[in-house]
Amino acid sequence: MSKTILEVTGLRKDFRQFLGLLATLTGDTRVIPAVDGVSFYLRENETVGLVGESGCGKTTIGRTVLRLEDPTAGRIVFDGRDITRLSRAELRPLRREMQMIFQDLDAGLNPAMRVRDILREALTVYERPGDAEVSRRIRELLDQVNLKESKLANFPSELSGGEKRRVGIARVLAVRPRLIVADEPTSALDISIQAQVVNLLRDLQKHLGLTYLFISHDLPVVELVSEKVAVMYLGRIVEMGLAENIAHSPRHPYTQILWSSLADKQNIEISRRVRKVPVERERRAWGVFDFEQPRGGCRFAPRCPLYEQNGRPAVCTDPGSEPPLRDVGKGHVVACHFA
Amino acid sequence: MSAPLLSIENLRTYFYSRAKRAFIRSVDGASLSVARGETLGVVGESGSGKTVTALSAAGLVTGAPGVIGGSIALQSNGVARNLLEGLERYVRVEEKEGRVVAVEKDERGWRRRVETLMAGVRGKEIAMIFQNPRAALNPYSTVGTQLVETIRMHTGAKGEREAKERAIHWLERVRIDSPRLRFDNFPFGMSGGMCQRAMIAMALSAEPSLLIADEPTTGLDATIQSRIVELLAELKAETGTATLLISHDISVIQRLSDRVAVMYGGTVVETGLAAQVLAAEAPARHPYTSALLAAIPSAETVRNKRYLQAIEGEVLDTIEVPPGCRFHGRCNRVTDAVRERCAGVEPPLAEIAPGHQVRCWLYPAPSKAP
Amino acid sequence: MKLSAILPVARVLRRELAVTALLLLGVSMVVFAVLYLAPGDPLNVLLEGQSPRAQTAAREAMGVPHTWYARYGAWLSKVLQGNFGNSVRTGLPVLPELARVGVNTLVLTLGSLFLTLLIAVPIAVHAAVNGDTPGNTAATVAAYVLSAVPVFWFGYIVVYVFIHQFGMFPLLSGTAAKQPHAWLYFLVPIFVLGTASGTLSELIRHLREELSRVLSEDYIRTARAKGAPVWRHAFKEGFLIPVTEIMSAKIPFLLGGAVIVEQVFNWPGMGRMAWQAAQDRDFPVIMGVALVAAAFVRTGNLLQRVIFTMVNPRASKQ
Amino acid sequence: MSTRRFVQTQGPIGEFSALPLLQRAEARDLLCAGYGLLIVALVLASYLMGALGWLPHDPREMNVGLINAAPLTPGHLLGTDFLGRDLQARLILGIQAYFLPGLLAIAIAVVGGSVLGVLAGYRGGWVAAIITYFDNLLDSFPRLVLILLVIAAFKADIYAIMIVVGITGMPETANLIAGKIAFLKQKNFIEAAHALGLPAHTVILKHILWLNCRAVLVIQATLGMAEAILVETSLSYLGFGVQEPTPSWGNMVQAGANYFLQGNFWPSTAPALLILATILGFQLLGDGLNNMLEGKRRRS
Repeated sequence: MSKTILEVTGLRKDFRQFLGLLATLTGDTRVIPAVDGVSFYLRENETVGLVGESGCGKTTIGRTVLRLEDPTAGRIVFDGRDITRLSRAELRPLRREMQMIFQDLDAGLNPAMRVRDILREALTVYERPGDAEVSRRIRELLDQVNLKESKLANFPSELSGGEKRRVGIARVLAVRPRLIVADEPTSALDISIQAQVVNLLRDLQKHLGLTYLFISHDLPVVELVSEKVAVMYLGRIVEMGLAENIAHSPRHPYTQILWSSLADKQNIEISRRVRKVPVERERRAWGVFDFEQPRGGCRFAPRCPLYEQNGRPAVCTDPGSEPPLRDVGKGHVVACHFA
Repeated sequence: MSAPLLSIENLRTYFYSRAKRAFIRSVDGASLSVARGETLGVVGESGSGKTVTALSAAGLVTGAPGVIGGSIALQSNGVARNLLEGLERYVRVEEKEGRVVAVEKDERGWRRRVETLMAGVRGKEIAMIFQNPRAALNPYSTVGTQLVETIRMHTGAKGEREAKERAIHWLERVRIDSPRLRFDNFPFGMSGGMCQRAMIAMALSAEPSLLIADEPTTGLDATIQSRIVELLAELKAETGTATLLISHDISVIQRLSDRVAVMYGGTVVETGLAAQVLAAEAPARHPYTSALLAAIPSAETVRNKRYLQAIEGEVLDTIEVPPGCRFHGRCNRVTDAVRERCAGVEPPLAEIAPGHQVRCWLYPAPSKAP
Repeated sequence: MKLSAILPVARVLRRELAVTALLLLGVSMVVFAVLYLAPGDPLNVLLEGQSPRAQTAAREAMGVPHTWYARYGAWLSKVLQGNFGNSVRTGLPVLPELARVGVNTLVLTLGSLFLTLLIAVPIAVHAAVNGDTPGNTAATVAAYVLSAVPVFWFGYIVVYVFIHQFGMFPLLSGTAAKQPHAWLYFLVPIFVLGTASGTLSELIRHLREELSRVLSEDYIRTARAKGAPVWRHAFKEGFLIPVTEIMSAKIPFLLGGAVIVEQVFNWPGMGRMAWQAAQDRDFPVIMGVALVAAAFVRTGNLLQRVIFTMVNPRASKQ
Repeated sequence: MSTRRFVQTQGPIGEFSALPLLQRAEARDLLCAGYGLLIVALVLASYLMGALGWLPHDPREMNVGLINAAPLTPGHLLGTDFLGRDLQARLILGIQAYFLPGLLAIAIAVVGGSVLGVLAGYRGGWVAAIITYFDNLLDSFPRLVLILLVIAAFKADIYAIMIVVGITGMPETANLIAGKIAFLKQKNFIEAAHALGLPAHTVILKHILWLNCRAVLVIQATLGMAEAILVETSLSYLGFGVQEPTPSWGNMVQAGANYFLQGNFWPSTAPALLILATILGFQLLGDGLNNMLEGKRRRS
């Protein structure tokens, strides 16, 4: 059984929004809970998928776990060491082993540096290899991400989307990480290039024994690459379990909606003539809302079809009884009173 | 088959990269047409020229040199008008071995010409919705005012109150919650999905004969995306407006299009009925279209954790266009019989079945019946 | 303006007023610091030869507080009551003098600002809409050259032309008013400062950049797609805001230029007063001019902020 | 007919990086920058000549017989001033008045501005708020009025004045640097550098300041010199800063004023034209470089 490389318990992260220019002095701010008590663990050489609509806090979790943001509360244990409150200096050697691939294709690429210099700098962050060793390692990195040698002389602005992502990955591999948080690695790419990057990430995991925290709203890709999937809604995990169960026998109404909108997209077979029938009354219920701030209790209640069907039961909106994540068998957990 | 509502013939729209002193051949001889009441889905990856084609049709291309060739015929109340009529008086193109090597264009003269050509067409006959809706709405005036502006310009409802009522009616039709309240909202106070609904209302309120939708769902969340697609399907059924739908998301194209055009490297490589071209198993299909469909993680691939069928190589950057077929570099169905032609000569768009055209040497035009 | 828009604007207005007050307080501190640190402060001049101990004793006797903040407090309260002290040279109270003279400088500054805009706006708008044409490139180059011209030399040229054209040195210490071309003399300094104040090229570049940025925004493309007049949509962000922004940003430069132009034309304004005060090291006057000038600048900035808040709905919601 | 011609280069388009900067820049910007560089070279050369005393004539030597001689009189290429002193020598010497002080002003504005810019951009939050306040405070004063205040208080010489010019120049540089950092932050660049483990000083000094901001700093330096010349010449025109008989272009224009009004333009015009040419040179160099290196948008 592979070792647990990362364990997160009760993670909370609030953002303070300063209201007005003088707010920094007078301190009148609005607290926005981006992550509201999240716990999960990652085992070595395994991938956990984190899905949810934009604004659900999945990116914030990724950044907080790597201590790019300081958590408000909770514990982060990496490879057996509690890194929640480590200082920057203590963190630095550990930071080598946990890296991040950012959603923005230009994230790690200084617009004023050529690809060769970007990779050389990454190789010399933690070690002082000689020039021969550096060029050998650069060639090795290029092979790992199958990038042509001629690209070394280019500036980032001269690369295509796929090439930028591959240089980004090579730059991260240069420091030999063990855990990679991949934040929407494929969403900015075209379909054919997405497929290349997904295959590349899976190959790297196999050859280098990497562990991924794979954050994305692209459900089929997440299901494909992840052993375990956690579904996020407004800062909390509402359901978590093996990828197949989440995709094919989801228990939480929100997961069902997510995957059903995916099914809509994929059902090529349903010929469009048949669907002339007006949209069913039931789906209309959760029709058009965007994120209404939950008043208390289950945060999904305002959009939840179960809540509508069961005649808006009080337990869902009673502030005291936010549904906890309870086990429904084989490690599958769900946070809903009626699931 | 009545004459198509919009017919684009051999459209050529170039831009110029000062850094490399070379042409960016965004649209390099694209031809496609939309019949009245039909939805043509244009699918392609970034750099395939699909958005520039749409902008050229609406006369909204701003870069230099811009539109340099081709014709765009629009049927408006029975009369076919060429929206690029007189282009040759403003543009001179020099070609060498079939490739454009120099362009001379009177840009300001042509820009004035487009204004006169498109008067009464842009906004009235052809309406357009764009990709990031919140940026596409005027941040300095309320959604209602912008909607009323369109209605008073393009419909009979000239009066302030009458136009406002019609605007609110449209906000209801696009399922915006509490439309009377949203009427006075500013775009920054509304979500992406909400803004896109307002854009759709604004476009359709002018009762156009053609709606151009440029990546209407990109950038929205999956759940909101599927609702916008449903809304477009509903409104299309009700109003019968012809739609030119542009998207890189094949599932959106599948769900809304009657016919489909696949673009690659600035040209149309395949057109045909959506059911025909995008069906799971199609007898004859352009290698790029098949590869594109295969690259999408299907339920079956996902369940068996198999590798995705990626298309190797990079998306064609339309600065350095190779001779011969544009997809040749990445094509996995090149046979020895056609390899030499694929590399040397660009295949024509041949009609291999009624209404189904493919630009590939594997499917040459059936020899003319004797 | 619907009532609903007034309320948030009032709230933001209060915030801007607070910021302006804070800044003016900062201005007073800077001015006081310069004077306080100055070796030549009036008391020092009088007590030059005395030993330090004697000096502090004398100061005490005259009830001058020791600690700097106490002196600052005293000074500030006097300033707030309008007592800027008396001019060392003329002995007259500074503020009324400044008030009388300040109007001339205000007219000169705003007049030249208006003239600079009159020249810059057409060039910038034409360049933003039509791109680089031979016409507006030439105009822009001319603007660059004009901005680099030393304003005093340009003044001489204008004065020389005047002597030959009208045989009269303009504004001979204010008596010119009775001459037949009086109003013309009045415009001359405004014309000089307006064209050669060095801000012309800045204005053109700022307005042109802002307008062309806005013209390439998505919502303008939507306006064109709708067939709506582009100007109706681009006016607020593309023209109104950049113009007010650059106006409020350039007021300090024009006030500086005014000092020189007033010198060349001996135009009775604050600038000349400041020059005179610097010559005679007349602290109260130069201090008064600095405070009033800074007040001009802050007022201009406040006006710009108000216009920005009224126009930009997002700003008033914050 | 505003026809524009676009030509495709022959042969394969280099797969390597784009054409070198000089071939890529627009002719207009090359022209501006070229003229600017010429002026900078001339000023530098003249400054050295002045400093080392290699002057065509002894600037102090008066020649009563040859007052206000026209240019090209034998022995005096540019003629003489109202005391018969050689104009050319005095004009060259006039550069001493602003060159070193100007460099001091630039140093303060650029270095100080960078520090404030990095603090505001990098730290953000209340640090940015304080720096913005400081910027607005400095911008509240018309520069010349502030200088007159300092002159009145400290009987300041040109170096003290240039310190004031430097300080008042800091906000502009600070805003540009903070803007650049905001742009890099928006693309998560800075966070990615930290995530990799690059120490803060590398990120700031190498990535932000050296690689991404050096162009902005060079441009600010050239525009800063133009400002310094404007201030110095205006002040010496007003009778502050460098006094007679030490030559400064400002006081030379002032000295020639009365003659100008009687029709002898040259004594005032010569220094004025030099002021015009030099300020124009530095400004065009700044703008030319900016359009080439930074693309159109620079000023906030």
